[in-house]
Amino acid sequence: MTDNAEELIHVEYTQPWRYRWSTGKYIGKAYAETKRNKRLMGNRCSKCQEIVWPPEPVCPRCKVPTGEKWVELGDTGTVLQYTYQVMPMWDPHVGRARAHPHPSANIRMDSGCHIMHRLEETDPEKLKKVKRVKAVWKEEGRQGGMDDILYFRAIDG
Amino acid sequence: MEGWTIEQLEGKDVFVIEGQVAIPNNYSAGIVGSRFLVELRDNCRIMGIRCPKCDRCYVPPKSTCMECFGQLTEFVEVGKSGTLLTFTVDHHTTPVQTASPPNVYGIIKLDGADTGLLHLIGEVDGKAVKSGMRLEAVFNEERRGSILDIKYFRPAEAG
Amino acid sequence: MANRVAIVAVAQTRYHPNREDVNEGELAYEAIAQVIGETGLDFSEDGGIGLAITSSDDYWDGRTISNNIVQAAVGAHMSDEGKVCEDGLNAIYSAYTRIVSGRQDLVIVCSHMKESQADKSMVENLTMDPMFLRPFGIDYLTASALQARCYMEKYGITSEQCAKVAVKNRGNARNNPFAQEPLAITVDDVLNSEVMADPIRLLDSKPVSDGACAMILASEERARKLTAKPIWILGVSNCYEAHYLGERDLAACDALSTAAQKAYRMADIKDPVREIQVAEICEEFSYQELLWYAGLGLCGAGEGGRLIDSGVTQMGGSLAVNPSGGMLSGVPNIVGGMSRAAEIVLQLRGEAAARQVEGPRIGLAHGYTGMCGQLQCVMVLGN
Amino acid sequence: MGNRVAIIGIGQTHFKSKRPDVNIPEMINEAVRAALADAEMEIKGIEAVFTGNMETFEGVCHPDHWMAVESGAFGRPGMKVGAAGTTGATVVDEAFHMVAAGVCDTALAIGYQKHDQGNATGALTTCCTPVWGAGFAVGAMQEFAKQALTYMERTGAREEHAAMVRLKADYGACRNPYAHLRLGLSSIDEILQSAYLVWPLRILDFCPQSNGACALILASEHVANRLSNKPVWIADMITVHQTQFRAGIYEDLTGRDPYSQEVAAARLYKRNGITDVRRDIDLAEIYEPSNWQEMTTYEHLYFCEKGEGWKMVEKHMTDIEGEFPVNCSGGVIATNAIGATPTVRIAEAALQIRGDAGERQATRDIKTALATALGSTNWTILTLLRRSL
Repeated sequence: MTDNAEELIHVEYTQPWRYRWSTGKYIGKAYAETKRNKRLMGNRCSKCQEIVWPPEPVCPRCKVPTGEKWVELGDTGTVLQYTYQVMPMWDPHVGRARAHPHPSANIRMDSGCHIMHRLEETDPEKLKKVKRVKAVWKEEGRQGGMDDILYFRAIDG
Repeated sequence: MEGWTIEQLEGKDVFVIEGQVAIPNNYSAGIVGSRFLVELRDNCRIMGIRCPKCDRCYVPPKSTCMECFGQLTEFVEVGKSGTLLTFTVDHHTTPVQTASPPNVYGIIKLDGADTGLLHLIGEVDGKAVKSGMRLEAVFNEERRGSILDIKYFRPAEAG
Repeated sequence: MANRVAIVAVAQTRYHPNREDVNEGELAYEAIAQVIGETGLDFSEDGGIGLAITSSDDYWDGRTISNNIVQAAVGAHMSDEGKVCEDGLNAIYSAYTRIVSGRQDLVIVCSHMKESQADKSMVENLTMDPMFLRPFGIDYLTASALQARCYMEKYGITSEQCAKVAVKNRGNARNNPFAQEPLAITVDDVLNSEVMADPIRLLDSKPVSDGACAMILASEERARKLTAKPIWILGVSNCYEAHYLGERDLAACDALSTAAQKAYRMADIKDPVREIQVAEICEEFSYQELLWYAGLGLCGAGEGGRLIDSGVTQMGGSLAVNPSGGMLSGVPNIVGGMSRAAEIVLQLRGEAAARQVEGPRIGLAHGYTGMCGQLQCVMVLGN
Repeated sequence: MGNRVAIIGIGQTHFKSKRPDVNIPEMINEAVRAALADAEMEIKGIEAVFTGNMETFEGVCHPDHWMAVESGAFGRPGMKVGAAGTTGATVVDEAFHMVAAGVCDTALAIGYQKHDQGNATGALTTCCTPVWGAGFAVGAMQEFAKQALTYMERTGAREEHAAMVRLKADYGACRNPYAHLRLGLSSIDEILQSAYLVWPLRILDFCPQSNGACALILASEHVANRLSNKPVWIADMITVHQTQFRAGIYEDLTGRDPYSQEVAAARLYKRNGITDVRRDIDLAEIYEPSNWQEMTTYEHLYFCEKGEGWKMVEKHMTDIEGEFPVNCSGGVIATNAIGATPTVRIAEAALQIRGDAGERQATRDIKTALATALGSTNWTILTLLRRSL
């Protein structure tokens, strides 16, 4: 009989899970617009007239089909809430821990729709004063989606 | 994003993204499972656990009896040889398999055990494998506390 | 029991090997929109659909909380919602209890899956014990091959008999507009197809498939107003098997027998072969249909081969099994059981078009989840 | 509505940060055995078994299948359900409806999580549509941080109040043998010195990652009355979920979308004749992953006026000895095995009604209690428990 019967074993499993995700038609349209035209586009609910974001075939609130009334969200908005990450966290989509130097923010676009994105400003003190912001688009290498915007930059008024 | 590819479907405003979810996992074998794996690694012994009430010996061992829900603690060593209950010669290729096909898998009832152990079968042509045949465990030289410390089961010498 | 429960509307998408043109939410909505449209119901708090239960899987979808993506589509915003992480027939079971208990009178259920976006072997390997099963890198096909041989050797079931299931179901699929793989094949075609994991061949296995199924369940009072042809849930149950293949009698399917006996007792069915006219059962591999026959009490242990030989389960037989083409003609994993129930509803309403069985009164739907049918669910439906 | 349903067995594991001595099924089994012992039952007496966790946290698909024998599900009906952070209450909801429908007389509901097998914060970031939110990698923590900031700005609450919540929780946790973090804190200064994790959340503002399971045995009225001398009745359960992209906004911008907890509470109170919450309910066990959420949750559940949750804390109203005790167990900031957490809330509330909460038993007599469950995307399940119906 072995002496180390109390030794506790662990079994590692490190294989990443691979996927081929589709944007579908609605988010696909938004991807196409950011990629081609540097435009954020949502669809407006035919009933409540709110913008559904990210675009979907059904308005969550009214529970009816949204239809395909596309509307621009615009590039400017107001920061409602933000936070920044002090410690690096595991990002399963890239498969390692990474820090996010740019603060995460909820932004109310002037079109009335609210979105989640990053802020350019990283200084905690200056961040407190950031209210009005504008999207800074990637000039090159846009592939579609929210990463086509680098971050939101503080603007006056 | 890093490690992702985004491709637009031809003629459509639809995109397909190839990406991953990569979260390493580290599973506790627990006291009972660890005991089994440590014995394999250190002593090349195959341990079962016996329910005194149901007189049933489980290999690999488990802490709860499936018949009476009793808590099991009585380890017993079982044989390194056993009888093949069923098998398959597996030809399909998958991203998770450890060796390229064909692989032969079987469920082996070791002498002294009341349950079957799933494992690989080696040193024999797939066509020569038959249910009911006698098999014996072949251990790896280097063992690390894994069910794969048993390299595979091969046809046993006469008897 | 106080309340009876009826299925008042069903819809399925056409099953397809790769619906990369839509995401899971859009795919599900194709079916959901139909049942909403057909019944004219809405999700209003006063008299609308009060609960949505979906079945999907985080690993197939590649995201945690996979029901997020269908939440808007099933009307679950600011409403009651549930997700069953099993085959869709279990979602109907769950919805059934909400109505019988009198706590809901209208429930929408939906099952959705895009098998094309993940890898079957990867997901299936992740369901296994990481110490003693996962390291072998096996999937359900390998496990099922072990079960198939065990079953076939014990009872003398032949590869030809298994192949007959594949021929029957893919042939039946030619009458089903939703089917992915309607095929006119012969037993020889099956026996000559590529060996995947001996004794299972390519044509013994179901193809990769994307699709969704949705239905609306209602209390008796609501059902009577919604449709002239309510289909009643007469009995339902499910049951778990043990996980490790070596702990199970692979030539039997005890969990299925237990679930079936409970469902039959609820439905007051004493002789299923005589009392049931049509069955839709989940068979990812052809041998399973023969094995499940016995579990469902449609024949004695080991007599599945004889039953398929007798022709009873063919179209035109006294107990047609899988007139739709079953899973072998291509239905995604998690959607399997719900789509089986949807097909039985169509049969009992007499709306199954070219695949209609003559005048059925009682139908059987079956679904399973997991390795070699680890969680079995059985439902008896009647008109 | 339906048959009456009671909780007749309660079992939980000791929650810890590491459990290398058990695999996942063995950990669940501990809670199941504890619940059976509490109810003085054998597994034979259980007719159905429901389990739930956050699947991707452990990296096991269909985990109920692996643990079928250890959970007691083998040979029985049951299923696994998943509903984000609310899962541990969804399993109870599932069992509740099975019994209420008369499909079975007894059912076991098990919530669990073994965080030490994977990376929960990482896994949680995959709840965003991969094609949309990926790359932003904001888990629940950052959303809670944003809520905390907004709360401070709007109500006048300060970091000190969050620290008071921790101090209160620690007092309870130190009296709860099952609790995970038992720090023995003596002043709020110790809390205010802990490091920031996600600004303005400090390490001590947040819940730990615990390993453990909780199991409840539910029974129909006739079985409960036969088997148990202190059944706790489930008077009602309600689920209100909210779509993902409404999440993270402390108050809806349009003013049209209320918080799911508010909606659930209003509906629950209305149909149970509760008009004055602090009079009609004696105690609450709430799901608060951070100190800040305890205060906002008081407001969402109508324990006080909007913007005044922090005042309840300041006045010690929700202490074990207080007039309206909340989280005598130490709550979620002391113990969070996510899939088990809502089950533990119901278990702890039931123990208080039974008078079996030992050192953490509230001073006042508890006849009616509320247990909440919160999902990261603002999903809510509320359970109303009563000593008699």
